[in-house]
Amino acid sequence: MLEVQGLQAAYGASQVLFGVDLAVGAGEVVTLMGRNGMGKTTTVNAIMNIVRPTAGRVTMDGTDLGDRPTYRIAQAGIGLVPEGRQIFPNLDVHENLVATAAQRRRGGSPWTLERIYQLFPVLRERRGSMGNLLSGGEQQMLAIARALMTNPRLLILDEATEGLAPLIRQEIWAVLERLKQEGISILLIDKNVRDLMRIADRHYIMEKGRVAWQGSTGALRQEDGLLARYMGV
Amino acid sequence: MNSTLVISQLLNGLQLGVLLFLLAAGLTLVLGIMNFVNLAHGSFYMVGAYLCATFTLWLDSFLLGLLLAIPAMLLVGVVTELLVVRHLYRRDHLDQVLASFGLILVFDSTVHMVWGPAGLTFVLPAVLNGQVTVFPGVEFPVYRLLIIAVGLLVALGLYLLVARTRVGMLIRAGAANPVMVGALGVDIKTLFTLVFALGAVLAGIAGMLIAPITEASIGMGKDILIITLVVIIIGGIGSIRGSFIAAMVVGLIDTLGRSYLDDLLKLVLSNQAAETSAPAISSMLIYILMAVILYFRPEGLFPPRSR
Amino acid sequence: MSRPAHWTLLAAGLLLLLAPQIIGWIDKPFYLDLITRIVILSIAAVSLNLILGYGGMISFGHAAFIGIGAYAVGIPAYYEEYSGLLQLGIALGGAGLFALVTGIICLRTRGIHFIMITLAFAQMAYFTFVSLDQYGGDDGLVIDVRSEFPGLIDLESGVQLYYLSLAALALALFLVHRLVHSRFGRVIEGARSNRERMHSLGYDTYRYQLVCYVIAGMLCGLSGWLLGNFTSFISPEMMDWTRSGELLFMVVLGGTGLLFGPVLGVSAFIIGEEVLSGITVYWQFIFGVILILVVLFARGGLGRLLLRSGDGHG
Amino acid sequence: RNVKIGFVTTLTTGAAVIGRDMQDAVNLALEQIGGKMGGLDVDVIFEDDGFKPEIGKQKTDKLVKSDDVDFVAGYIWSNVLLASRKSALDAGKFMISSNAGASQMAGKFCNKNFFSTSWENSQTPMALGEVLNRKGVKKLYIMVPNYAAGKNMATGVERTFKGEIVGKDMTKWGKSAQLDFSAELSKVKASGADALFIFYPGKAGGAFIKQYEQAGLVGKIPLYSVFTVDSISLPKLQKGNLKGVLGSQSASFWSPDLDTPQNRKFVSSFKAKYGRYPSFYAAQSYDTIFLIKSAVDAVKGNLDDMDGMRAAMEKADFPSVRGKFRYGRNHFPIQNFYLLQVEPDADGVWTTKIVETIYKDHQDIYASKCKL
Amino acid sequence: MAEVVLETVELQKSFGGIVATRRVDLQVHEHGVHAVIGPNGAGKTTLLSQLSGSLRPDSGEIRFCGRRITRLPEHRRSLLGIARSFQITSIFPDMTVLENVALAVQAHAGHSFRFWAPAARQRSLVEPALRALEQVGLEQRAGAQAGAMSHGEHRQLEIAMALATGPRLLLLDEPMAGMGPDESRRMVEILHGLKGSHTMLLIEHDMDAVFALADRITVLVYGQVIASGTPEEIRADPEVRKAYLGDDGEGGHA
Ligand SMILES: Nc1ncnc2c1ncn2[C@@H]1O[C@H](COP(=O)(O)OP(=O)(O)OP(=O)(O)O)[C@@H](O)[C@H]1O
Ligand SMILES: Nc1ncnc2c1ncn2[C@@H]1O[C@H](COP(=O)(O)OP(=O)(O)OP(=O)(O)O)[C@@H](O)[C@H]1O
Ligand SMILES: [Mg+2]
Ligand SMILES: [Mg+2]
Repeated sequence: MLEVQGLQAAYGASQVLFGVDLAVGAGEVVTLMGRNGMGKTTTVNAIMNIVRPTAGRVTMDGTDLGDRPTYRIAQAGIGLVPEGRQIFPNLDVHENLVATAAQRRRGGSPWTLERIYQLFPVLRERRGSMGNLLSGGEQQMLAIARALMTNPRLLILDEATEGLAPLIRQEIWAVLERLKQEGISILLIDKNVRDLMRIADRHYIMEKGRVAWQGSTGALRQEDGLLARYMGV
Repeated sequence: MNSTLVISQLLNGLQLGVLLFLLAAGLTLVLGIMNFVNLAHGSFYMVGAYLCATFTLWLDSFLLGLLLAIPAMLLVGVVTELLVVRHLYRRDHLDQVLASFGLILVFDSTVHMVWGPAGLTFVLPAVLNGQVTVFPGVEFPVYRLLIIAVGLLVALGLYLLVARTRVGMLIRAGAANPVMVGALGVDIKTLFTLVFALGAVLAGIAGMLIAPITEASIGMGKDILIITLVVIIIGGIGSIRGSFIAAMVVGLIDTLGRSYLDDLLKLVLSNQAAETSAPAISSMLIYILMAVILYFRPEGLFPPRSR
Repeated sequence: MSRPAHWTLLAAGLLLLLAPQIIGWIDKPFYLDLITRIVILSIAAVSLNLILGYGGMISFGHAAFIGIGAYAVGIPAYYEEYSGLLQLGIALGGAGLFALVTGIICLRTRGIHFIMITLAFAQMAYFTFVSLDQYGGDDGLVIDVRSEFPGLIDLESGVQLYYLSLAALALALFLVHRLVHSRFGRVIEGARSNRERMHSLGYDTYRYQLVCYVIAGMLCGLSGWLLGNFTSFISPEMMDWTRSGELLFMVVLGGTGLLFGPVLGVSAFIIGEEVLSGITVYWQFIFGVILILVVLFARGGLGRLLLRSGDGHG
Repeated sequence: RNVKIGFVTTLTTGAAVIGRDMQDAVNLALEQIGGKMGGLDVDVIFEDDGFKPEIGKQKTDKLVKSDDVDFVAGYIWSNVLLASRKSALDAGKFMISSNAGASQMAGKFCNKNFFSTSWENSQTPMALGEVLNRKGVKKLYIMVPNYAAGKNMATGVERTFKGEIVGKDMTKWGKSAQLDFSAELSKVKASGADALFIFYPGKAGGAFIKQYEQAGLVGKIPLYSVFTVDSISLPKLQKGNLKGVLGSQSASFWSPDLDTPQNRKFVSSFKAKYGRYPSFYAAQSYDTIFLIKSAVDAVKGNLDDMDGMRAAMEKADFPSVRGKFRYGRNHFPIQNFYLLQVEPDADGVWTTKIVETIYKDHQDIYASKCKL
Repeated sequence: MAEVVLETVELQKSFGGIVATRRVDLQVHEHGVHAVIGPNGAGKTTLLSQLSGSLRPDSGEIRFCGRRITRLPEHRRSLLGIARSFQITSIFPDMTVLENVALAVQAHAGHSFRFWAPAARQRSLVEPALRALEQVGLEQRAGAQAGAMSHGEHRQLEIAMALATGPRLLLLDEPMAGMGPDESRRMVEILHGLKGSHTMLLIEHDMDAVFALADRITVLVYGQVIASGTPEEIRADPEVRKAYLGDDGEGGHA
């Protein structure tokens, strides 16, 4: 579904990505792992053309996303839960959810306000609160919910469970598993390696702006010391 | 006190308030929502006046003049946004101040080149040029009543647009985090262009409405700009409702100050001193008002529910 | 600072020092006026840069301090009190007091609200002087005799006034330079960058900002005092919001937060105005376009543009 | 060496129309004298005061110091003139006001090197005050801009008008002048005045008259003005078909139809060259050039002979549009003042016509305060 | 038991209709790590903000070392020795990493009305700052511009700044958030090392870290304390498991 080849990117003069290759198949859950500062977020931002790639190709279902502006890439069916939540502080919860809501996926059962509120009852309670007054975890739920409301075909979660209580985190994993069954592809960045191994199909490990290892969950379990080497786990 | 005079002055104040609101609405949207400090907003007021005067003189009809000038203003707004403004949303306020000051100079001198230094006047059609009796004994110019009506309509429309529609939400969201709005699949740039142009049109309409009363002249935008800024600050930046109320308050204070302050001052000062200082002090009133309001409510009267 | 930048500075300093002689040779006495004006306004711009560039306090009412400084020459002169020391004292004291009183209120706000409330106070000062009919009101007042420092310096001489202004500018620059690198300066910069965090670190930023604001106000009052002497004419116009605006533009044009940025900005602005207005009555058009281009393409002002090209060589 | 004349006027802002009229008149005069005075070539350097006293002063400084002119002339605005006087006069230059007539310049600040080709501010309104008395006006409302000349004008009319002043408004002037007079006009309406006196030079005049009409005051409270209804505002008023102004009366020392040889020549050649009526600003500027010429001619081009030139100018021995006149000892003209009325001319163009003479050989009252 | 450093009595705070802190009594003992856990939106950050002084409680009292500080402004509390790290990174992005920390040191080195001597060369500021950077493992980045670092590095800097003020009491709001597993573990070690010398109040959703560090745990739900006790007691508490931990309570063992 999503294919990334030789992606490079830089912040000003300092290059951060040195040719990243990765792919996410339809209905697949793929993770991107690596220590802090290895370029995971930058990869995501380069895919979305938030950070303009200096080289490389990004295709979705075979069509080149090329130099498209970010909104066109999103319209192609990518839903992003960005690092650091980035909810709209001056919109209330309800507005955050409906402002950018869309229907980018055929089939399946679309996400509606009602379903979102069932998933995160706190958000219903806080419906009228401004985004910036929410607690950290509430904001995080809102960011996930907001991406779901665009009914994407590919969901990218960049540290989406940061600051979430254990119960809620489990809830999120359950949702991801349901989405996967509906055929939605997922690209996942998270630090809970144990959970990732449970729900993901394949993994990419990044180091210094390159993919240092890739393989299935099985392979990751087997290769001894791999996680310790790249992640210190 | 003479009650018919009081009523006329209240209406005068209301009319000035409405005019200020037309200007403030666009400015508060652009500043509060898109976070762009547009000092050139007053220039749209001026350009609107000139365009309307030109078309009116050309077609010999105020109505047609208005109808042509409005789309022309839209164009002016769009072009300004595309060429300059859109590159500055993410910059700090100082860059915006500098660039929009540059825009003021460009607009002023362009108008000077095109229309000359003299200013343009035209006269209202006879129907609008008279007076009506609004209350027994109180006659008021028809045209000024019309301005009041237009302003109230625009106020309502804008309120509905921003507070009640998804467009309003998107604009506000885009103000806070345009990248994120884009990442969620909305073409925020185009939306911003349209909002900016809408602000330009509103300011232009204010200019079109005032032109038959005063005239279209260079520099008319500069002073009104500062008063407009005062209005949106008092009202709370970004709040349409706030700028409406603040515009009315400022309009009334200015008008009443101009009409009664010298009499008041004469109670404490010599006639001569009162006559010469009254205009200055009445101009000062709105700034005093702003400072007092900011002292007690540092975000203005109706701060938007969040920054 | 890079080497070429040092040389440029040295050259510029030398040029300023010898300016009256050079102007004498080429026999264009009016240029002395031009350059004196640049030097005097530079002091005001340096003061604005202190609070704006380093402290993040965007004052849109800085011209009020200039006006206060200038009226400190004019009003005593109106009563035939020409003592320079007294007038200077009134200028610094008046500007400092005005900064203190308004600062206490202004610093409660921030961002665009700070911009606007400083504007409000400047406008109040403006209209106050407009309403002072005695001192000319709107029409202003001609100063017949400049400040007197018997036996020290004669300001009626344009050259001496110029050197006094130049010395004041040098002093202002040195003061600001030391200030911003001191502990005090760090606090001011921290408060600009992230005020909440400063509080949680244990700083009462309000007090520091207020002191900084007062220092800037006094510096600007000094500039106004010089300006009053220089133009021998004062009017409320000097504190009009457009003046505050121009001062802001000059600082931003030169590059905020750069020590010499303001001087550069003022020079570019005034020389640009002078040259362009000599070419065509539509000079404002060209000037406006240049301003826009500077913002769009020379981010960080002319000062940073120079530094960047300087780095390229060094 | 050339005769250098610096001419300070307003070339930007809305008041630039006035500056243009003056500039045109100066150029016309230069053309007619073949660009020569006393055998020397004439250079005129125009400077823009931007409608601000401070800039006017700066420009005067520049003319004096950088261009080293022999005469500084021009000046529309009293406040600009007052701000600039020291720069020119202290440098020992001749200063000739082509319009501004600040009372102070006629009185305590009068100077041997200062000459006016216009009038002292309060003379014209004083003349108008007489007219009001003759018409039997009992209650007068005064509206003037709040600056030096505005104050002089109000003082002038108050000095001769014998009835009651029922109201007086001074409105903001200068670059950010007030142009919407709704509040003031409501007061006028409610005041019970039987005449309204105004002084609104330049663009403010047109705006005022429109609103006067919109407020329904035409025919109710007659309008009397000085320096407001002139060849600058009338074309615009006519274009806007503001008939209310027809028949309105004002006082002035000059009108395009004033019947003197020099004036006939001036008006017809101005109209021929620029296709419009000259304004009084133009007439005064035109006179300025001829006054200077009389001085330079008298010393045969010896520009160092200041005393000779001064003596020549004091004689007022030049063809003036106002006919023969004298200078008072304060170097302000002693001249006639007329009552004017707005009427269409033979071609239907609105202009002012002289109705009668109000004052003959009138000298301003400040002359006695002049210590020359 | 060690001396009580921080104590709240019937602390109460509401936002409109939401009661974010409901009659909270809390005691933090010297040289211990006191963890506060609870579901999202339970009021943990709100509680911490009242302790640090950035929020005013509606009622109740806060005592620090026996002194009432309920109404004391934030910066004064900091000078008493209460330091805070923010849940949402709060640094000086346009300064270098070292300058960030040096500013924190300076805050506690007497008043800053020193207008003349250059601060950058003062060893009394720079050396403690470098030490704090070392403690969090950011010494390599001392010269980097703080704004241009990754999320995880920001979190480290955040802690370094809190440490640099030399506090008696550290209020840590999710210090592990956004850190990778490796960095998280390292942070646990750092905090562990501070245990002997500092008193800490820790908010954290990373249960591994909480159970590894905490001496006492307080559980907040809807602004109210529903349980308080040793890690073992809390882990065993069925209420807590239901409201917050879920199966993850086991996680602590892993
Ligand atoms: N805005 C920026 N400007 C300059 N450099 C940046 C910027 N953002 C990130 N970097 C640098 O780019 C590198 C990669 O950062 P990135 O945010 O992609 O890492 P990451 O893998 O997502 O790390 P983390 O797990 O901490 O989120 C880091 O070394 C960081 O310092
Ligand atoms: N300023 C405020 N105005 C209104 N409501 C607020 C405000 N601050 C916080 N709240 C609400 O109070 C509740 C407590 O928020 P708080 O941030 O303390 O939660 P928390 O326990 O830290 O949660 P998390 O674990 O998600 O960070 C939340 O429901 C939040 O929406
Ligand atoms: Mg990241
Ligand atoms: Mg929290």
